[in-house]
Amino acid sequence: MTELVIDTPDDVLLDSQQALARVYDEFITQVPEDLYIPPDALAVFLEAFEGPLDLLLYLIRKQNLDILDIPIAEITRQYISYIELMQELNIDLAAEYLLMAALLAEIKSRLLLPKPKNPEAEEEDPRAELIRRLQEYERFKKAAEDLGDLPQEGRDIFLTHVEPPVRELLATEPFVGDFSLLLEAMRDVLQRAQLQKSHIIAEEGLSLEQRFREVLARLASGETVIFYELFTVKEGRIGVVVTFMAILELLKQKMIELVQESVFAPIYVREYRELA
Amino acid sequence: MKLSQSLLKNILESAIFASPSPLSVEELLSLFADEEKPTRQQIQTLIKELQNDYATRPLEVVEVASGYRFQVRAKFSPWISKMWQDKPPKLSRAMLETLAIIAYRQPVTRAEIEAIRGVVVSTQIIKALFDRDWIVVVGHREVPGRPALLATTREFLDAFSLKGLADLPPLAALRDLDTIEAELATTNRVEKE
Amino acid sequence: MKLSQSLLKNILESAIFASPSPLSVEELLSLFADEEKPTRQQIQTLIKELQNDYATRPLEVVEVASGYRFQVRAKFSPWISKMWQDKPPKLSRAMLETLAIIAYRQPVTRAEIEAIRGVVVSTQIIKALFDRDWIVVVGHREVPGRPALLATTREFLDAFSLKGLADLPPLAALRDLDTIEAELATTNRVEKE
Repeated sequence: MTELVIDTPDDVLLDSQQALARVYDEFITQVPEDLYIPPDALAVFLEAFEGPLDLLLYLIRKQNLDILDIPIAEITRQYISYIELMQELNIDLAAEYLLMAALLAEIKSRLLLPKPKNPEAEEEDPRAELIRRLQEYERFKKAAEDLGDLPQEGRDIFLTHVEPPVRELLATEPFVGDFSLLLEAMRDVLQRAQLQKSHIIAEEGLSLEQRFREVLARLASGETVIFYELFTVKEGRIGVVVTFMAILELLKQKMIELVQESVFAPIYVREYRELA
Repeated sequence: MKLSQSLLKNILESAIFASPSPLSVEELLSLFADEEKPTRQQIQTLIKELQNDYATRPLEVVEVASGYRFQVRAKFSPWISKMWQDKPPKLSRAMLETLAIIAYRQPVTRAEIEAIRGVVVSTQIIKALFDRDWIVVVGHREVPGRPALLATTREFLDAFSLKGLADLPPLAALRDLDTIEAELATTNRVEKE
Repeated sequence: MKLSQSLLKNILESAIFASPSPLSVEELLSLFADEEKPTRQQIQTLIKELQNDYATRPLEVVEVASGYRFQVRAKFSPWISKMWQDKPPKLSRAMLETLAIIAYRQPVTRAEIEAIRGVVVSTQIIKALFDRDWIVVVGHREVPGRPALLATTREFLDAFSLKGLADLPPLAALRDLDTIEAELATTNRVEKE
């Protein structure tokens, strides 16, 4: 991580005495001194962090403090100043950052409460959970760095590509597999789609062209299908209409034909067959 | 700085090994910075030397239309071919997923596949599917750029032992795609990496 | 019929070269007919010999999680990497952190990863990891919602040249909570508003 510029060009900052931010009902008219970062850099600054734990670790490490030894009040003040400042500057802030601010404030207030005299009612130090999380996160942050330093295929390591021996069989050997492979792949896609709440898919209208192909595909193997089987009720009115239009158009183009044995008998649809 | 002949030869050898496709003299030249660049003549001489070095090895340096590559000598094919006999070529997950989406959603554009998978579909995958004759372009979507509409072929059906597209197991058995999409649309939120 | 040692070695060498993925001793054994099949011990000895043979060559035989493979020695990377116009995308910190948590904590759910990182894990990252075949779903945690349990694959180990999970760089030790509490008690007095 790059060290941030902490110069304080006062003239840039304080063209008026307007409050920059409000922290605990206290208006900040001056950007906290050791915090000042130009607004543009602030956005970059925030992007440099992987989340509130990362930002907190940075604040702690910057002061050469041990995680076990955090001066909660001071760190909380710094952290909240950052957050307020970023909000003030309309920098998009993930909800997690705000949650952490609330947590810090809570820890701070609990630390300020007088200790109960009764030692049996001893509570866990309110900082313990936060410290545990910070420590845990820091381990994995370090592990990620170690992982990133390992030689990587395609970046540091290049594999060899050697053509197999010439052999007619290889060229003609067909792929043998069954559909379960594909099905599994699709299941994975769907499973992940479920897993991933934020997947964005544009609404796709029902296209007539697509329906043509679907109807034709359905009949491609030469089978005869009962007319109503071509409709999917779930698609609602629009779906039914599109399918019907597709059938009409395909009939017109002589790509399919309808067969009915007698009046009121079921209507069958099949691929158009040229009469001999 | 000029590179020594032996370093030069080692670089050429490694490059031909590392390249997934044959390398031409031009391409080999492009690996070197201006001040270390050998001549075409030098490269050709060194490759000749390499070919001699490998004369007694199980591999050989062969020249094909697009350049040089290493190839296992034909005499080892009885053993090497077993690698392909026992198990069908393994298709990558990315390829299978792309294929599955084309099969179920055809005709479909590449952008639509990417929207469903949420990741860029590599050109290699699409090319590999074309190479196996598993997909074809059946038209173009009438939107800006006229993207190609992809669909599966009879060869695809054969490869997966399907009689027709109607044989595709209904997605509903897994879970209806449209339902999922609807759900996704509602939970859709902006997320950044 | 027994094969000569030198033919045996040539076959192993060609096979490892021709295979698109690393070959295990098992897979190498499967190339031979019953009557010519070497012992596992023989194969391992011959591969050791091969490794020695290549000691002065620009390539090396290395063992990774799924078996043996040839790779170009690192000293030639500066030239080889020029073959690819664009560098492989650098793995983002978010991706590496997610991967590290899955690797060290597997099997793990997405929520557990989020708990450690303190932020939502973007869908893009999970997808990208799936796409590289670096992670798989190995089951579901039996809690409401049955979240998928993620684990790393052999391909992940191969990509980072690791033989097994035990080869991962050691994870820093956690100081246990009791110690933390004790230390807190002593530092508490320093705390002042």
